[in-house]
Amino acid sequence: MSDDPIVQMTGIRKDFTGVRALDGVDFTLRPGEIHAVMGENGAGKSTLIKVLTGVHNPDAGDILLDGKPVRFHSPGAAQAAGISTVYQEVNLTDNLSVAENLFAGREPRVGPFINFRAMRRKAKALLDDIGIDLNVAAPLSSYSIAMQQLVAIARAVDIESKVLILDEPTSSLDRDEVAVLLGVMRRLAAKGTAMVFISHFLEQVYDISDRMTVLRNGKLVGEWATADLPENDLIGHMLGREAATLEQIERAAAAHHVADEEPLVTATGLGRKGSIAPYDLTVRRGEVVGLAGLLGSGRTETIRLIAGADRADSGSLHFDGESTASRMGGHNPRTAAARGIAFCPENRKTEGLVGDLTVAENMILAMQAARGWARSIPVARRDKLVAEFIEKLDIRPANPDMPVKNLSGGNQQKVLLARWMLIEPKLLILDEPTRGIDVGAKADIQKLVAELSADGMAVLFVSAELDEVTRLSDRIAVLRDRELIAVLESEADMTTEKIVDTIVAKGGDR
Amino acid sequence: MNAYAKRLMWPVLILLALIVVNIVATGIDFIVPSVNDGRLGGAFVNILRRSAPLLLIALGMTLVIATKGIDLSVGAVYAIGAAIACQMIIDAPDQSAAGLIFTAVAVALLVTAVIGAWNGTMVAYFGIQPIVATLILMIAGRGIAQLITGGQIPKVEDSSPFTQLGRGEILTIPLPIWIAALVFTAIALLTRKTALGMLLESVGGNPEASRLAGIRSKGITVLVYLVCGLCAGLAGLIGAANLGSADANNGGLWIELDAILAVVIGGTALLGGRFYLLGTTIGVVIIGTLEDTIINVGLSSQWQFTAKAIVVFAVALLQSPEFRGWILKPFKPKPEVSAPAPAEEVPAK
Amino acid sequence: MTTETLTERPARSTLFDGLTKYIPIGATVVLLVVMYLGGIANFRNFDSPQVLAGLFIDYAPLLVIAIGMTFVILSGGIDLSVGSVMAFSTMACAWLTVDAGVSAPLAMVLVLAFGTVWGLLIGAVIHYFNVQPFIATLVGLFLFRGLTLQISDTDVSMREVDFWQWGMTHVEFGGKVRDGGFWLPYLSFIAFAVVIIAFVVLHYTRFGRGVYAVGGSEQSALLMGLPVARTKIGVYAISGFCAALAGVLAAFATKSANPLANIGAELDAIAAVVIGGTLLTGGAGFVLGTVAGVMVWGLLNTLIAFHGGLSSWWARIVMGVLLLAFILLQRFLARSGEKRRT
Amino acid sequence: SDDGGSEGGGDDGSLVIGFAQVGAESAWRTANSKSIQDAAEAAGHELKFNDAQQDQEKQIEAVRGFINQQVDVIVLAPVVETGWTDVLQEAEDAGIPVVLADRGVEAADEDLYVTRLGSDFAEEGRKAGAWAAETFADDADGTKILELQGTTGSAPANDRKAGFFEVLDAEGLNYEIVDSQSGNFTAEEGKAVMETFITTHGLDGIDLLYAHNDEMGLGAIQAIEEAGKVPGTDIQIIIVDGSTAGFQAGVDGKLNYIVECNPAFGPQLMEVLESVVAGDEVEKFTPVEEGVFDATQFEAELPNRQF
Ligand SMILES: Nc1ncnc2c1ncn2[C@@H]1O[C@H](COP(=O)(O)OP(=O)(O)OP(=O)(O)O)[C@@H](O)[C@H]1O
Ligand SMILES: Nc1ncnc2c1ncn2[C@@H]1O[C@H](COP(=O)(O)OP(=O)(O)OP(=O)(O)O)[C@@H](O)[C@H]1O
Ligand SMILES: [Mg+2]
Ligand SMILES: [Mg+2]
Repeated sequence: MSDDPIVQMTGIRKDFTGVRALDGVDFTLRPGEIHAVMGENGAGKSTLIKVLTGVHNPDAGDILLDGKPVRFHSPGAAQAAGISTVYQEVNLTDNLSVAENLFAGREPRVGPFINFRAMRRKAKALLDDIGIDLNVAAPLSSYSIAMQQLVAIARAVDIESKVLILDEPTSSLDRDEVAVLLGVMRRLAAKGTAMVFISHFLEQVYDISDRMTVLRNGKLVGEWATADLPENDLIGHMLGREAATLEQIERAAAAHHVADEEPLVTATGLGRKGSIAPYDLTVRRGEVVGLAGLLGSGRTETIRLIAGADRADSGSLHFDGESTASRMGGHNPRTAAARGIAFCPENRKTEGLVGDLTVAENMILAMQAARGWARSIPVARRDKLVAEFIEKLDIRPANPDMPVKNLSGGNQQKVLLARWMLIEPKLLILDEPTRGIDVGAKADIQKLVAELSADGMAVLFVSAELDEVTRLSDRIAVLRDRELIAVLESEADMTTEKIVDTIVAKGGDR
Repeated sequence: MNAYAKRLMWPVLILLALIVVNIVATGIDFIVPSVNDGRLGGAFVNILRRSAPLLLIALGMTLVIATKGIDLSVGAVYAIGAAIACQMIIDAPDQSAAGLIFTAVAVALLVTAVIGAWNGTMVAYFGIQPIVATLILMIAGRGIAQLITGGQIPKVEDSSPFTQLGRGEILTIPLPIWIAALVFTAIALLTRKTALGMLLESVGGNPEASRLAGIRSKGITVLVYLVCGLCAGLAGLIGAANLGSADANNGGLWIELDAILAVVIGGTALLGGRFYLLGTTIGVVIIGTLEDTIINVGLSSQWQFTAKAIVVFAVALLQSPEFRGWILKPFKPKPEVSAPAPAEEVPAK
Repeated sequence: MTTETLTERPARSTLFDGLTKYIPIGATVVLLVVMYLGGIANFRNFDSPQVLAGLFIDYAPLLVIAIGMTFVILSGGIDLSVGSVMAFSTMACAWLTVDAGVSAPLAMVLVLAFGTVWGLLIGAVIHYFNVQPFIATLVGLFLFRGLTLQISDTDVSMREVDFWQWGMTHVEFGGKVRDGGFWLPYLSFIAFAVVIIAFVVLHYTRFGRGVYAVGGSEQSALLMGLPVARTKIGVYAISGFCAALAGVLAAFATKSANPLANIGAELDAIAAVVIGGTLLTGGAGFVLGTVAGVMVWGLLNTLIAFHGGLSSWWARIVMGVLLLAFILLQRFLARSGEKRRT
Repeated sequence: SDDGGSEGGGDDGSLVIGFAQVGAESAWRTANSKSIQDAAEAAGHELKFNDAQQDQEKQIEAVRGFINQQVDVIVLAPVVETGWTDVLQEAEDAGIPVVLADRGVEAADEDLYVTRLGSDFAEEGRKAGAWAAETFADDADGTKILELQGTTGSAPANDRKAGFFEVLDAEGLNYEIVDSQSGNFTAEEGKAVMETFITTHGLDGIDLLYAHNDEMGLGAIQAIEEAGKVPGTDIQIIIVDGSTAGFQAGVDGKLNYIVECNPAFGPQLMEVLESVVAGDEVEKFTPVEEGVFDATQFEAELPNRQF
């Protein structure tokens, strides 16, 4: 490993209106190393990447590539100079096919014309290589976020470059995909590619990275060799406080008073053709039901029916003793909210937030919708509620009048959570609520879920992290192949392996 | 509020510039109101009075645009509103009967509201793109108006009180200005004192997220188009009353473009989301003043289009931060920045 | 578990996924055929091949601007200046060749270059200064109408310049019209050439796919490293060129320039593009859809003309109703197509 | 009337007529369309009517449509003068005679149509000019004129302006054009422009308002009244067209001179068409009968108005 840095950034400063996202940050990347950039939500990690790759212009500081000063004016220029990047939110064009996304801008050509056949063949080979099997001619929009994320990674990996940057590539991936990805990264590192890796999964970071740079509030905290920085110290550096204060979420077995209660939600034979096979599921007050399954197993579809986001075409749904007549369209997001069902969708950018509205407006949206347009929430009450939740969920910056699109991913997720907690729902449905959230915030959210359920709220939640599911759930519904195959009671000895076994075993049955 | 003021700064400056040009060309009388026959007049007041129909339409258009829509049919709806009222009045034996005038106005407004709701239904429930949905009525609407008038231009007697809608005054202020001010206030209250404004911006900003948040986005969309149709109908009534006649073919011709222009000059983006009623109003006055400016500085009719293009281009560019940055680059020192939030300020958990 | 079974296969066949995007254009084509057959059943001489050929004579300029508009709309923009640019181009042709004595081929090249440069300019303003396309091009709509009127406020004939005779030279197919044949002028072939080139560029070049990518999500296209600036400015340049070319075609078609020509042509073009299945939000649509859209637009007019019994206002109302029926049907077909998919 | 069993249109002497009308942009035009439609029906002919909405391309398309339909005769009211050569040639090749109505086409295409029936806009302008020159001949300090033009670039606007000033110059009238703007032939804009004229120039000393059509003139009259002046007295007014409303204003003393532009030439047109199809010799230009009216004649003429 040569010691001449391939990328060197010094004194980087970046200001957005009202926020200093980066303040004198230095960053050094050496050939063949995997370098993790760590920090809380909003610490400035993504901004650092964007400054490096020409998305943002730094307000101060220098960037050297191979010892020569550079200043890219667009990601295209950075890519041409040998830096390929997977940005945080999946940034592909989902109206185009998978193959086109993989090769956009570098399609195989015959003369000036694109050779679609060659492109599809290469795309197929490329995806096979990282172990996914998609119809490469289908539009990208027909695949889930996770699939799209894999496609984005495949694209970046295939642009054989000196530097590969992955900004939270694993946020919606399952452990197996993660394993494949890490394998690919090791292979590239061996070939001398330098990599920047950003992730909130400390496990993965420790598994793969050689060095770490830690940011906090836009400032550099320091750079360490991974081996020299114990996990607790890392968390301390990231959060700026002692790691000891981060209590682990106990599955406070508390064996909540759930067992004897009437079910709050009873789905009988609920299903939707082509998306999820009819299933039975009950959730009781104060109970947390987790959904586990592989990517595309239909977890999202399952909960969307209960949330009223999609219309079921078979079965029935009873909520709080009342039939929701789901097939007749009597069950939709509005009536669901009125009944006390809150739904945080998995794609916060397209389905969750209204980017141009402020943090405060996004928070009160559901509450306002429930009251109808004529009865505006009084300003004083609104300000009080918003301030309360900003503090409770530690949303940063704590500015209720900021457009929500300017918040970091993790903070956006919290805004979305706040929106639904405001209506004090009886059932809270969370689809991947901790995706892209830092350790601290994740602990906060998990704690919140535990507290809410202890207070008697029913929670249905989906997470790609089986650990999280096992830790939080009272019962676990396991899906495979768009079918609910088992509901496991979460005993004290519940492990992720048991879930995986269930999936594999049932799969083998067929 | 600050951002709001900033939005309005450039349109206001352009408007002031236009007013100054007019004052230089025709003297201070341009801006000073005079009283004629107990009615406020003078060049600028006349501009305001004549802008009333455009303002009404532009206000409705602002709401539609906030939902990421657009309404091309307003010009045709204007003609329909005017045609219905005038035709009903001239068909009656006594054109001055108060009951008749009231019914004619009510019927015209009702029909235009229904037309607006129809547009909204096409957009919200049939999922047709707004430009296309409203294009249909843009094409057919003038035909309907002509059908109502039989291709003629019905002329209401000057003595009919109906004409007061366009020519009358209350407390010396011309009635059209009152009506426009009233509608402005009503819409401002409706959107800002209730939650309608925020819900509109939400539907315009992200329809799917709004639906999942439980907002009745379809109902809101229909309502907004309905209001827009109603505004266009009211504008048609004022226009017809001012002239005492309804020209199905030319009444409000291309007013949709001017209305959209006014909305955008006022700072509302065509991509939906945030809307600015006050900005729209300033945009309307700019357009109204511009037309007079051309005459006042002695340019020929051929210049109407060119001058409009130049002013619109100036507003569009001045509103663009990128343009301002580019043009000011040579003069600008290092950008000043707000103080960074010190890391210590973060509350410990 | 091996890596092969990492993710689950979708439950349904994905064959249809690739076909969904063809539903709108398929619906358009089916309805086009229905309209044509309806015309034949109801009107004498409607079956003459010249009726169809006539669409490509009278609508050649509209076809060309609609093709340019397709690029712009696919990229997520809109171009309202095309009608005025077209009128200005025709007027400029007349002015250059009749008054300024420039040789006609040179005048044509100048006009085409002007259209392209205007497009580049307005594209740059839209991209670099972030001015909304609707407004930037609305400026063009007013500006060029004004400039056209300033060149001449009456119509100008350019019949004395031989060059302009070329465009309407007839090419006969299958004999005379009364013997069941039809004819097309050279200018129709120019329009066909534009269609073919546009088709190839849009569907088979990197630039063309970039247009779709930018229309799908400009932000993503930028982050994928695509040349967004070049693409966005490029589509307006193409549209400007097409508008200028349409102006030249109009010069060929009438050998005269009229300062009030093509008012509202931009709306006709947008309507044709949208009827052809292209989404105004960008990222989805086809060149051939636009061709079908222009044909629908033309055929609706032809049907009304053949009927001939409608007063001015009924003609407008019927046009609106036909358009409505068409759009609702298209919507219905597309929806049921989507349903079948799931 | 869909399939038109009009194949042998000539059998009973009834014709299939294709009529490419300019549009329906004014009451005058609507009256014109109605006159022709009524006359065709009265004469037992089948009229294929097409409204081009003031767009030449649409009109050319309509004429091609008539050729494809193989009508017996085509009536064209051209929206502009130039650009008709090819399509008129196509009609000739198809053996269909073309008659122009209302407006004309450029002289070079004279061989391609049989005859033109219509008004002469320049002549209308000259008529207006003649009256003005006579009325203000003794105006020592120069005649101050305001002009409300029709749609910028349209033939009636250009010709009515040109004819008017041609005569004023020829008669050597000492005049000054205080302002001249387009009111787009509509009352709405006529009124708005007049209001601006009034605030900019005042009305004192202005002698004459020349409006290119009724609607603009009537709009201007309102503006003058609202400014507290007496139209027709404080300022003399000439309008072109002569609709019922225009004459009514004349009777009320609000304007001083009307140059008629007669839309009701349907019956006259039918006669011309019949003789054209019959192969009779017809003159190249058949003028529509049109008069001029001054204050003494308004009252008597009012009942004769048809639109
Ligand atoms: N376009 C923008 N306009 C204004 N502020 C912005 C913008 N983009 C980012 N910020 C702000 O900059 C800060 C850093 O954001 P950044 O996205 O870099 O955080 P991050 O470390 O990547 O966080 P996460 O882990 O949540 O992705 C945040 O406070 C964010 O609100
Ligand atoms: N392997 C795959 N092949 C094809 N399509 C897939 C695959 N995985 C997911 N999809 C598509 O992605 C969409 C979303 O999948 P879905 O949300 O049901 O999965 P999920 O279990 O919720 O997974 P996630 O962990 O992404 O939430 C579905 O429409 C499905 O068709
Ligand atoms: Mg980030
Ligand atoms: Mg999911």
